Amino acid sequence: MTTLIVIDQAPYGSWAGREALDMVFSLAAFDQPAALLFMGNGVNWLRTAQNAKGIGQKTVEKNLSAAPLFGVEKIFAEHEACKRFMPDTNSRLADIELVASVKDLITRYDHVVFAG
Amino acid sequence: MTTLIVIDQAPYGSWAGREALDMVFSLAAFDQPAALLFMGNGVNWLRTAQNAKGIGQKTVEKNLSAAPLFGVEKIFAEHEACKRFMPDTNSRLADIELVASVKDLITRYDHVVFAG
Amino acid sequence: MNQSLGTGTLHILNKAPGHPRFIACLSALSGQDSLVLIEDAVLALPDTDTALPEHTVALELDLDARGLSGAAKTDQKISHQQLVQLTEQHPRIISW
Amino acid sequence: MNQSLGTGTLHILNKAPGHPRFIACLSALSGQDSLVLIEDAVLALPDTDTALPEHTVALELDLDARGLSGAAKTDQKISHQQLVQLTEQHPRIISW
Amino acid sequence: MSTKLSYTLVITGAPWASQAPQTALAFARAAVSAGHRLDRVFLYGEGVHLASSLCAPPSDEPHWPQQWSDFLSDNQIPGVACVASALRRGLVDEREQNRYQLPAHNLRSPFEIAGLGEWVDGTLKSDRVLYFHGSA
Amino acid sequence: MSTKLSYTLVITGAPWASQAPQTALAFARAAVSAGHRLDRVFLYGEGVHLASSLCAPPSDEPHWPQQWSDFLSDNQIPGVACVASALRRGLVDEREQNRYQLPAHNLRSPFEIAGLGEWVDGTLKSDRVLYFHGSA
Repeated sequence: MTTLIVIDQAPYGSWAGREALDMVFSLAAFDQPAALLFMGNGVNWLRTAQNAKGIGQKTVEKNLSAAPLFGVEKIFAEHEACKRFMPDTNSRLADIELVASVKDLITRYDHVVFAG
Repeated sequence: MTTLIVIDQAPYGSWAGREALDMVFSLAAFDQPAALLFMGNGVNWLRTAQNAKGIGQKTVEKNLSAAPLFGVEKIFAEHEACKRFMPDTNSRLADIELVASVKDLITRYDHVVFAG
Repeated sequence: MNQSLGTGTLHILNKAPGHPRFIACLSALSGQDSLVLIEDAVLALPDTDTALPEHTVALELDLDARGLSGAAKTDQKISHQQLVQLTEQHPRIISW
Repeated sequence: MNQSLGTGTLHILNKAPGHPRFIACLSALSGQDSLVLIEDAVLALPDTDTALPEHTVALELDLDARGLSGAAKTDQKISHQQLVQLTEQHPRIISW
Repeated sequence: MSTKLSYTLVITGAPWASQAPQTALAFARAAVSAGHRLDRVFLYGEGVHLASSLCAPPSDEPHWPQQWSDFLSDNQIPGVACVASALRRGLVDEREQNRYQLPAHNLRSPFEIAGLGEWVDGTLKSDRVLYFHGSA
Repeated sequence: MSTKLSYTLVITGAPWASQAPQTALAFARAAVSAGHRLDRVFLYGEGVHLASSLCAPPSDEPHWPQQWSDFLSDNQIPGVACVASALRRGLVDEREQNRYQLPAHNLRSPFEIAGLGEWVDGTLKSDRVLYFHGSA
């Protein structure tokens, strides 16, 4: 049973992405194969140098960098959306696998889940 | 002081439109000049023959037809969105004033308000 | 109902046309996939700006609520009972 | 900050690019209007698909949160204090 | 088509903000009447508001939390609200009330509060997991 | 720019679903420190969840309902939750609890419950009315 958790909403403005992350960590904690896909506005999670202290939130970049440690197998990002929001590759977090086709990727997982 | 309440979300799937309607009725109840504008997906409020009984809701068409009685001065709808969703004019409620330019309309009101 | 159904993934879509996830869902459909429109997504049927795939059905009660009984062909409308049947027939389901 | 401001309506936008209301807001701006991007709307600055009007500013703390300190020119960034000043100067304000 | 399946339903949209609880209830009723088993209903994110005991909608409107709790009780189906979502959003049972020294509790019976492990269990054991999201 | 203005703030986005309560609080603090008067803060739609007394976020996260009620109390600003929005969504004070025979009340002090007339009053009497919506 493999699960792909999809985040398509921007960070900070809503809580759905954080709750998606809790889902993927939960699967990993129970030793279930799980991966993350950022698509659309969701790719903005992957920008470097985030600092959410001023708006009273925790920076999501830190949550995300913990993903491999917690057993999340892979972090994918939609290539098209990355080019749109982060054309400069230096502004993207490392160890992200870009995918050209979301359509193809989602067929490779038993479960494809949005958090909200 | 004139107020334009704007509804840009489809009926039934969310509650925001109903709460917008409560706002416009409230203004009218306090004898404040108020009008409604339906734009984007919100124009789907204006279709005839709605019947929401099967999904356990009250049909919004009835709420809306009460608007003139309660003193709501005018109901506007974005022409472009009406053509998109209701090309057949028979499927639209009567007594709606179509507007070609939302941009122009909103400059005519002191307050322009979304409910959510 | 059955002739308008594919054998791939069952996609259940509840977002109104124009919502980013509505757009993402339509472009993620493969040829043999089936699409079920529920809630605000049934507005895709009258929407002249949306091109729907061949294997598309819509929840009848959501159509009725929105005044769209006449906007769908008979074999495009399904009951909640039929939606349950579709989930029996499709092991892979994505709720958008 | 002030040189990038118009004298018409003040539009405050918090939706992410692609949201139907984001699109509606941009097309409702008149020449002398000013646009303030807050929350998820600040993503319009790096978005290569969005063309922003001349009189646009963005909340600095929302930019910082999203790693976009460098995406805006200095005179495009405003504090909450400056947002309050903008609301003083504009009797007509629309929150999208 | 006589094979009976087991389902986990996940609701992430709140009543009076989305249509998710009502669509999920119509689906749940149809699934039960078709002879399927509902392993559990899991409330996540904004969906936890469905488990409030304090909603008082106008008397001529459907009461989604009450309809859901009646359905769960009648069919002996577990209803679970995710603890992390619930605590942030002000949905607590008596145990959480005491633990966090809150002035009251507002979890509607038969809903219970539990962790995401319940959801993981659903993805492992149920034949189908369906999600009912908000549409905004 | 020494003219002092009066403001009504309307919050329609819920905490932990939107950024609206936090943006509104930052704005409110800036307005007060600039010498302006806040006539009232009006919670509408999903925004009423900000007035819950039962939220218990993790201790290392900001507690928006508490920060808001502290701010309102410290500055003696009225905070009002719309009664129709609140009753549907399970936000009630002791009076509504008794009226609807509910098992508890969960309105956080100093928030009060009142009708949309308070909002109409704001649009008439305040120099500015600002709205803080959800972004989804």
